[in-house]
Amino acid sequence: MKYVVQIDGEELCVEVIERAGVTYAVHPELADGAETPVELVAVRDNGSYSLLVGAHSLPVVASGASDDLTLILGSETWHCAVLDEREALARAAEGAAGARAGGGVIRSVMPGIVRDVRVAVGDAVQRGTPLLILEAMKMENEIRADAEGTVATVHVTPGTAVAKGDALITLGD
Amino acid sequence: MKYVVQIDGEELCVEVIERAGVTYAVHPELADGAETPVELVAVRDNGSYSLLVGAHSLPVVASGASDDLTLILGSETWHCAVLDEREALARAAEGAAGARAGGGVIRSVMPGIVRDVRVAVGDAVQRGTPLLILEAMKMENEIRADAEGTVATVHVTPGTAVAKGDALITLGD
Amino acid sequence: MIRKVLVANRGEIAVRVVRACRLEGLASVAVYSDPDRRDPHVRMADEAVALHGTSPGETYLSIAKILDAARRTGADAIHPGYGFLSQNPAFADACRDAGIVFVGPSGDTMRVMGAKVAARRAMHAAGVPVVPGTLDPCDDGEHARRVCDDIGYPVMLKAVSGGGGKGIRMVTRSEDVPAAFERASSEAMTSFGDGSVYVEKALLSPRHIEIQVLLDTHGGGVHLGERECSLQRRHQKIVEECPSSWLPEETRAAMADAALRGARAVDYVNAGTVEFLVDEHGSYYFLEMNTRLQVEHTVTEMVYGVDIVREQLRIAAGRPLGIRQEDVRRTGHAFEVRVCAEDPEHGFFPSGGRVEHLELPGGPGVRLDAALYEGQEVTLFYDSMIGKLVCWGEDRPAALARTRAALREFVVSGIATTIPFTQRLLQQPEVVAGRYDTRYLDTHLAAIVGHGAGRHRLSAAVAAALLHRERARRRAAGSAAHAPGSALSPWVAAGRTRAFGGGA
Amino acid sequence: MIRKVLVANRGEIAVRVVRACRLEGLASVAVYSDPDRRDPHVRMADEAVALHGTSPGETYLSIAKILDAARRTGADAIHPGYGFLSQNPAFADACRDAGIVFVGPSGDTMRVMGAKVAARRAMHAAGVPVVPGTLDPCDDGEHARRVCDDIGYPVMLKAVSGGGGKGIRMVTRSEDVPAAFERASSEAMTSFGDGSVYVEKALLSPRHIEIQVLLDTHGGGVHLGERECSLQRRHQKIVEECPSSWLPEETRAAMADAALRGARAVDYVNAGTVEFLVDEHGSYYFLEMNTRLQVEHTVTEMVYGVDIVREQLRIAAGRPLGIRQEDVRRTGHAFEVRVCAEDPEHGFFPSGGRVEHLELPGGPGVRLDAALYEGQEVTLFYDSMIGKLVCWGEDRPAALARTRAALREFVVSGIATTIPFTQRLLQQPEVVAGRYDTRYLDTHLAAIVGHGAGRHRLSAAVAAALLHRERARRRAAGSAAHAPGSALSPWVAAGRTRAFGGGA
Repeated sequence: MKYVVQIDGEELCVEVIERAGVTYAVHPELADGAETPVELVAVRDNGSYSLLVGAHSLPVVASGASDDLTLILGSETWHCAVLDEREALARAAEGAAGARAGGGVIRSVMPGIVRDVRVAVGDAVQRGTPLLILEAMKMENEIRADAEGTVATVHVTPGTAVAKGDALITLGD
Repeated sequence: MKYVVQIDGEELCVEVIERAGVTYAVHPELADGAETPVELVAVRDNGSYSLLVGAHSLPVVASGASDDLTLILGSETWHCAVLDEREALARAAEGAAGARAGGGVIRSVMPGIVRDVRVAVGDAVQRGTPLLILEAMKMENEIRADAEGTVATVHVTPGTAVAKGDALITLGD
Repeated sequence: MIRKVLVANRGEIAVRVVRACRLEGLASVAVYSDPDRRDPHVRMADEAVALHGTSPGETYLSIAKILDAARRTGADAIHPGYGFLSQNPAFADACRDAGIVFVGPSGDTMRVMGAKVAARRAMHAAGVPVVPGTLDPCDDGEHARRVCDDIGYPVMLKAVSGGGGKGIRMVTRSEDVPAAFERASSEAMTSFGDGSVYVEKALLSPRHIEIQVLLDTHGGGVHLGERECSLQRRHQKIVEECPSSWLPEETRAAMADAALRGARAVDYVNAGTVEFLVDEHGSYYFLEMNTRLQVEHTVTEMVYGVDIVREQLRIAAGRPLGIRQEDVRRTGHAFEVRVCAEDPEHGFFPSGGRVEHLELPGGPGVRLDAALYEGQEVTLFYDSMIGKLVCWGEDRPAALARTRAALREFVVSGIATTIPFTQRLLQQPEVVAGRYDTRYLDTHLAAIVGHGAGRHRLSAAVAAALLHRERARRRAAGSAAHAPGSALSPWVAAGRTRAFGGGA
Repeated sequence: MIRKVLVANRGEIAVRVVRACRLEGLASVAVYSDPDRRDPHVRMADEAVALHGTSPGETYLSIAKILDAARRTGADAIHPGYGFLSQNPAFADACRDAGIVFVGPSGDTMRVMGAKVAARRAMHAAGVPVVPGTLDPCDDGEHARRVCDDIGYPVMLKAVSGGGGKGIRMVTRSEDVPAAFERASSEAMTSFGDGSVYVEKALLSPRHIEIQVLLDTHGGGVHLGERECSLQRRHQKIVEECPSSWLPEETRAAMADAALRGARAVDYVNAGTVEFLVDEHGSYYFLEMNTRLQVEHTVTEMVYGVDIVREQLRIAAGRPLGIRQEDVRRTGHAFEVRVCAEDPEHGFFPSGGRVEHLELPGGPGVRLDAALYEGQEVTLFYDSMIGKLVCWGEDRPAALARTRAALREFVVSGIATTIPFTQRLLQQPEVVAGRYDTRYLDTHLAAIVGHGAGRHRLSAAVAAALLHRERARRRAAGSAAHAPGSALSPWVAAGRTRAFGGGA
């Protein structure tokens, strides 16, 4: 089976083969494309694993679903999304029809409380324009626009407690 | 509700009262018998707790069922058995009729392999007579009789792998 | 005499103080807010008292509740840790009035050194060089703007009662002063209950070097050398080391002298830290004095072999210092890395959540001061620092190598942490060479945060593929049968007989 | 030059060597048996190779498999740790023949020092005092009995290839010799593949004190003082300290000289330990030399600030020692506590099982060398030692207080361990005063094991009652609703708004 892994803005295709109880991975950059024995063994039931790629050993801690996976490997953190080839094909077929959702929504990357909102619906903003002040852990953090646009919706008011991922502002074109 | 705790060869009776959301314990040696607020809070789901008895704080790690409970508190390990008063009454009623079971069975306190059996059925043994040699972790350990008696059954032969708690020898009178 | 110490703090520093109490044979009392009920300081202390409430104001900042807890448990001393009430002179006075020993300097000393402008005056009078700037707080943003225009840019706006990088802003243009003043003041009000702000000239590329002092009630005083704390992000220290990689010996000696002189000038008693800015020519300027135990006291402990918190307790008990300056001996080098529940990839935003997996570093030269546990809910109510990794080596390269190796062993999942970021930071050539100043991190931040250079990209992809495959299989088979460990059990049982049977 | 080191061991010592490799900038290769696949040494090393099998004979004792793993991974050096192949001269020779650096002395040196009788001869010739006894192994139990009758009782029967307390028996009566000989020989055969046993006169109340030496290939050699290892149970070391609480300075100097002289006499290279028995008059006798890294090397590292494993790697790479005797400096005091999966309440029987809860000690002066993790299956295939707690203090009382405090923090549940036992041991007046010899533990064992004196009996009873009550409630309510943590969640959610809303 082939797997498509989106990682760090790139798409890597890894083929996984099982033969006589041994699992092998194939990728052009891995041992010059040769079949390499690999093993991912759960150490505990909390997402910690031991990975062997050939003889190379790495501790791995995984959290999140396959489409939003965080991996910690030897002091490196990687965010990725993985599909097997069947899923990838299905997704590609859908993709032609579907529209990009949520592109203009600015979400909170942490829980906190909104201290001040600096824009109103209809305001034109540049990339970097301050939108609101979010307080968490005693620090006031300025949330800025990540693209040019017009404020379509303001989802919060001063005093709103928000969770990670909550919508703050929606920008239109 | 009263609880009967067998601990270290002694029986302690602890009364637990709940009033207005606060739990209190009563025991003659505890704050001179006064109602003392107590709290046992699970830290995780693996048997680790935080115990408060009045202001006194102790980390507690518990394992085992209520009739064979191991508690680790601040570098002390305690083995105990606990019943609530209903259970204690029921047990006492049974006890009058029931016979002591398993008194003469010598069980393995660790997993290992039997290397040698030194006695045969019918042998008279003294307290301290070597019965068999059990090997574990590269050490040979001599298992001795814990009381005077006659060997009634030998449950193992050299080479038998035993688990903790397996019967080794039964002694009759 | 002291017999029982209440620790008016939480997290790793509360644990640290409980450990020192145990070393001194003193009983310890923890206090806790509602969310901290399960935390290690509560479990480790001999006694624990609930403060009831969640916000710092309701709990660790409540003088009344903390004194009440001390009275109820019979504690005869209070150690404030750092942050919270540690630099609050009213608290020190309240302890004294309640007949409880405050482990720290007197309220009066704190008042002088805590009001930064008074401290600047006192140090100037004692012959300690100070940074040019105002000697009084500004009335408002417009007043500040006029003052700044006079001093010349860049300037620092600083909360009079500030500390820990809060309530502080650098401003380079006149028109930005009012807004920056407002934010610094508001942050200071929230954090310290005092919104007053003053102005200092900003040195452009200074090093932040501080001297640890210890003074007893018998006139004894020693310094324990310096700490280099120039690796800062937005005035928050990230990594500290001892000794400085760079400080000329004669400057070190002069600064240590000045620090002790300054401390004596304000009748300082107990542990304190005199912070200096040092420019590229080796000129040094008094920045402020922290009248409390500092987060980074650990690097000093590692190279001087002195337990600073234990010395604090001894001094507070009225005992003379056990060490004389001539016995103070430095061995090797140490680094401290602050581990914070922050997400460097998202502007270092605080990251709350549940700690899922925890792997702690260990072995020679590795010290961990933390209050972490699996299943812990890291909340956003308090400071984001969740632990400190401190590593010692026979020399600076060994200490750095140990720190990097230990960071690699240190895994926290479930929340974002600064571990991967500091790992990359410690590989930067400037850090390896010890050539950095307080501006270094802010100017190089983007390059350090970006991790395109990670070595394990392909391994991560392989892991992702294998994980996805395993999950799909589990879903197909029903998850119960594949619980981890159960895969191990069959052959463990079979293997046992085999192993014992074979004549190994 | 060395670039990649294969670590031919498991558990904490394999982790220890991987850490030293990282400090020296060397790549590391772990090897593992089937049950150890998930163990920390496998996860921490840069590479890992399966040895396939379970028993030591199939895995960590297989010279062929280990050399094959080195060849396949391109390792140019092998560190043997302690135990397993570490004192096997055939393995050292096989490494040399395969062109792989063996991190340790030559096979020839090992042969002399490993065959204990040859070692006794060599040391005697070098002017190092030896314990009276035979210079050849005995043929059988009856032969041993005649020899023992000649020497006079008590005597020690000792495996020629022994170590770690295995294959050793003390005998006080002639009629017990044959049986004891048989058991010692059988144990030695199982553990070391060599059943030969010789006889030494037993000193009645000696101290066990050993000298750490380091010698390079350039003629350089230093000693790192002594370790006191007299707290032994059945010849197994339980707790070690550095320096000895008791050793007169002139005896220390004489022993260190003798140790270096003895090592040089057999062309010793790399780290080694010369063990002595010291009687109450300060007379010392060569006992044996351990031609490898020792478990308790850690206490020496703590007070001398030298990374002994790193020095081993440097010496093996052909580099001269970085330290001269005059630079060697001792600071403070250290204790090591061996933590074993054994049940002191049941005759120290090995205790296997799954580690359910793990709480690790930390903070200043505390070092943990372990390879423990929650969910770990502690098997009975290998040695029962699962970790070492090493604590430093500025003096002996401080080091002891730290050790006791750290033991209190150290919790392992799911298997029985020696932690509670060593906690009680370190409270015994003889241990506190440093007045103990190698017989102390065996004669006082019963009193130390019994824990009637525990302070927390009533608290344990209260905990048991509350636990029983909670379990009954859970059963009544259905267990899912009461998963821990879910109790916390409601008010965390509510508290968040409250906390942020309040002007803390």
